[in-house]
Amino acid sequence: MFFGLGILRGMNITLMNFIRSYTRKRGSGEIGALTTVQYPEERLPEKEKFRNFPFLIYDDKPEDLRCVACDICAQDCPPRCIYIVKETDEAGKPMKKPAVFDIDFTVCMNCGICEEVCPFDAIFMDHEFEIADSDRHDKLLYHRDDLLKTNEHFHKIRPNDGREVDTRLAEAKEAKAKKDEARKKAAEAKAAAKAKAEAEKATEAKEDKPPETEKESDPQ
Amino acid sequence: MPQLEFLIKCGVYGLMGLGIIAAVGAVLLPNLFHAGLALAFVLVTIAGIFMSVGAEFLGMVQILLYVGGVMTLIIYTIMLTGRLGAKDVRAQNRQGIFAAIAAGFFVCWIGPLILKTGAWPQRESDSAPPLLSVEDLGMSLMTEYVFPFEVLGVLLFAVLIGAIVIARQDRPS
Amino acid sequence: MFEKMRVKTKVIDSGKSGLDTQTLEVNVGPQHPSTHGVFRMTIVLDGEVVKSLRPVMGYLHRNHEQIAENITYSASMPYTDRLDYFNSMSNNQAWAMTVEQLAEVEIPDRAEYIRVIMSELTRLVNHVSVIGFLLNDMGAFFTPTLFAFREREKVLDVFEAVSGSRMMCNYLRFGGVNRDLTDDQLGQIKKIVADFPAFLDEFETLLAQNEIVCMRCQNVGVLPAELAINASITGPMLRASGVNYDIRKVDQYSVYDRFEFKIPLGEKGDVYDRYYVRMLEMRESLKILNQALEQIEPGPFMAPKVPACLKNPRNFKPPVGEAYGRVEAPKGELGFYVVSDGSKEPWRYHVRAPSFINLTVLEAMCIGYKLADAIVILGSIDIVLGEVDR
Amino acid sequence: MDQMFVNIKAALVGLSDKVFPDWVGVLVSIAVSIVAIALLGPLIMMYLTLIERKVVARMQNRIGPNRVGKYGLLQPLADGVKMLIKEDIVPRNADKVLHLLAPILIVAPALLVFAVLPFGRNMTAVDLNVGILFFAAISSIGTIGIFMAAWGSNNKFSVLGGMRSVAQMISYEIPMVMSVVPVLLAVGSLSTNAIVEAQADWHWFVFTPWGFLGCVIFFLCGVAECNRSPFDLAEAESEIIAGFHTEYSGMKFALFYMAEFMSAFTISGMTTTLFLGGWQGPLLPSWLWFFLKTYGLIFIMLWFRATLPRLRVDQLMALAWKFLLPLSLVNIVATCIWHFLSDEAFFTPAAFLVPLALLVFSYWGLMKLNQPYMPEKRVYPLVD
Repeated sequence: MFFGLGILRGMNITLMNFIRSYTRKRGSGEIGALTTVQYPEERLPEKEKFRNFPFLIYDDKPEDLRCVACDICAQDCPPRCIYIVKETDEAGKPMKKPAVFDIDFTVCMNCGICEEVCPFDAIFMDHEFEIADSDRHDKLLYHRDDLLKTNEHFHKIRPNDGREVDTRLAEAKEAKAKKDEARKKAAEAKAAAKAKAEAEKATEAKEDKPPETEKESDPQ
Repeated sequence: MPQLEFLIKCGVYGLMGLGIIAAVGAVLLPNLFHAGLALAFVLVTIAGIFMSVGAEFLGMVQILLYVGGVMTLIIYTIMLTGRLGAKDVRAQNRQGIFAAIAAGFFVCWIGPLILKTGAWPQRESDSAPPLLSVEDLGMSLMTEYVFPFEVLGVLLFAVLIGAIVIARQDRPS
Repeated sequence: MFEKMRVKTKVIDSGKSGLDTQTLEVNVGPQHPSTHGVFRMTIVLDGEVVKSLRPVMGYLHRNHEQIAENITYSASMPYTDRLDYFNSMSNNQAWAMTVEQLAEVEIPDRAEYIRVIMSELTRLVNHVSVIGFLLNDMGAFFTPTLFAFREREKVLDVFEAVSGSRMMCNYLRFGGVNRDLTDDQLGQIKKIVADFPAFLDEFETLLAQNEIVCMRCQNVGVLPAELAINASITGPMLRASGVNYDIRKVDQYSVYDRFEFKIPLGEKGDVYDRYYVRMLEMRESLKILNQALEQIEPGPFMAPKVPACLKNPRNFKPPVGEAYGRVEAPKGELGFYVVSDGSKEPWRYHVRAPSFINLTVLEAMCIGYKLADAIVILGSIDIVLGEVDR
Repeated sequence: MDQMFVNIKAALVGLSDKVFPDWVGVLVSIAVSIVAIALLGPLIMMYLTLIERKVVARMQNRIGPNRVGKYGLLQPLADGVKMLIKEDIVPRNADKVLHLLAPILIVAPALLVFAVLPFGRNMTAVDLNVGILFFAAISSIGTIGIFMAAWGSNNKFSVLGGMRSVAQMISYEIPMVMSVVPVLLAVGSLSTNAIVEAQADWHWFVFTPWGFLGCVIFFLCGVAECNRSPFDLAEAESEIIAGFHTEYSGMKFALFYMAEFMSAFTISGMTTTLFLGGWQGPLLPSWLWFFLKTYGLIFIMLWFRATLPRLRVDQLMALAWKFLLPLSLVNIVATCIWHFLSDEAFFTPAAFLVPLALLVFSYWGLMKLNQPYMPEKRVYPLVD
């Protein structure tokens, strides 16, 4: 074979790429077209499932966050980057609310397990990735108030998931209402009937307790 | 234009001075690598002097062969032989006396020649062609000096063969 | 065949020439442009010829195995992403298969197909980047790498859409996969698979027949089949030495028995064979992908009889026993060995990392070659330090 | 238009003649040339970096620098500022003096060669009658600078790079000079101006068989001389980090790059002068022709860089000694044949075909003799 033919063929490829970088449209995906995305001005469309760092969700007021400080995510987090302390009321009794909810973003590895295990749909993975900071210790340790984001934000970044979660929560709410009703009925029945009815009520309540999700129930 | 002549003279004398300093350095510098570089610089200044007196061809050949070729090889050798860790390989010289005697003889031989020439090389006029054109040089090499030229050629040939023999020695048969 | 090669690059014995020569010891790495991470080679050079080479590993040691023994089974999944960070999908698959073997979980068909599609896409990504890096090590100034990354990007986009992350996918779960593939995503994959051959042709024309590449690669870093087997080399490196051993064929795990594909074998086991076998493997992967995309049917993507591990990962306690799961990862046989004592955490967890084991023959392959060859040979092994050091 | 720059210089000299004595005029004339060259060199280098980045980027489906100024036109300035304000690190055990002198000694020869480049009609700064020899001599000095950098850095990688580079430069100088000899034979002068004049009326030497081969050999050797891909072994970043300039940072590092890019330009310019007719060309001004041809060759250099991997040391030497050198020697014979057969005419069929046959034959013969370096064909069985 003629020595140098392979070199010439290879050089033809690079030359074609050079020419096509001018003739073909940028980002069209054709061979030879430019692939650069001019990042701060242009952005690729966000994928819905894209996950970066977690955030805590609230519905109406920042005080009413969905998180009940059950500590499941903290225990399941592979690098153990979540730290939760329950809030206590005046009497010192723990409330279903986190007083401290810290996530160390320098440790977090964006695996999304906290979102998967949360039974209350309270923690989700955000799309926000521009959180670079020159301070690696304090600025990237996110506290509860830094993590709070609205349900609207969640709907904005993940519309399909938002809808799904909302229906799920609505169903759970309905179930809870039903349960309350049942409880009320049971109470009436209790007033009417004797200890037998009480046992019935207990089983009923237990059945109704978990919300209608594929996720596991509240261990509490 | 005497002013220009003066400037050129200044330049040439400066070059000569630098050359002498570098030559002294080449002999006295403790570090072989530095000494080699100083020698290379001497050769460059000599080439500069050649050029200033109109022997451009000679000056260029001086740089091409001596600086680009010979000196590079010498420095290469120094670099390879000097232990890389210990840079201060002293330029040991136990033959200082003999060297001085040899240098003295050389000066005695060449000194009168130097004294015979004037303080400044005389040129007939500025626009005259150089004293020795490339063609003249080639012609004289091929006619008058053809024997030394051929002998040198044979010598180089022998050197080449020797180099090949040395290089081949390590190869398996 | 090998004798001829050896003659050409015999180490020149400095004692014979009678000259007092000195060898030069250089540290290539841990900070060096082409050791693919923080790998270090202590090379003793005679001129430019490698006289001895000592690989030094452990600069990226992250205690992976110990960590895994202290966290739950499912929490190890994202850690396996970080072993060989180019191929998180096949790492996930190996770990999932190991635990499924331990807990005896049956996986639905669709999940198996998704796993195969994902791991074959991973193979494309890996091989294409490795070839790019290899050529880069040879001095082709980033063109092959960037061409490779141009295609890799398309696959990573799919990974991101499916799993949420481009490289650290954490996509597989014991008993299936995390999410189902939508038809959109399947279409996207189909397009990638359809476009890929054209790219491979371009990639091959760019440098595969290039005389300089041939000169640099052919008869360099020869790994004889015998040594490869004795050193338990696996993957494309073994197949380049002419040994027909592919776990996809040997174990027929997952649904690989349903596909028609061949194993390309090398002739001499040199760098060029390793390079070209990868090229051919990509073409075979495309065949598998085409068949898988045709055969995949709707269905559940998680095991229907949900075992405890999926319902409540923290309380998943597999039965006492041990399991070894292995897959044909792009770099070779990736195996997870796990011993369960019935508790939430594995009692013993071990990774058989192909990069690490393939690296053990580095010195044997490099001695007698030039420094520049040593770099290319290292590149042809295809290591990822995350997996070597763990 | 053609004589624009010549007229500007004449005007400046004329201006000084009116004010100052005549000897100042000579100095001004010299100074104008020096300043022009001293500015042109770095300017060419700065924009070559930009061109290189742009061209290589386009070949790799990227845009290249486009942030600083329109189309990234101010990028070289930004780079320069960055280089200037970077910390200058000198290794503790380095030979401080040599470490400092090396970059200067590498840049100086690269800039000196500009003096004999004929940029256009009457636009040679110094029309030496030994111009080509000057070029060869000065570019051979650069090796010493590389030596100093390699040895002065006190780094093993630098020494390896230095040795590689010197072996390479000495080896490639020989076929390079040998490939110029045919031109000198045909022209009968060492002056660059005379060579360009001899190529008037489309009698570019590249159109003759020996000229074409000489052009290819000269250009390839030139690429090797200025350490560019695929012969960039001296600074092979994947093997020996950056070779002889591993230990350099800041502006000193930039000086090495300046030398590299300026020699890339001078090599291309010299190839243009020797084989491609220099500034000869229709319609456009002569200097534009020169720059067009030179940048065309530079594009080829960048193209090489974007495509080709580098050779190994022994292969590089083998290419120089076993292939290019014999071929350039045969080329001299072919030129002599051409000279005697062509009978003062530029083109006669016999004068064209006989050297061509000789060269093709020797090319083929050398290829056969260098069989071990020919790529092998492999077969890969596909099994189950």
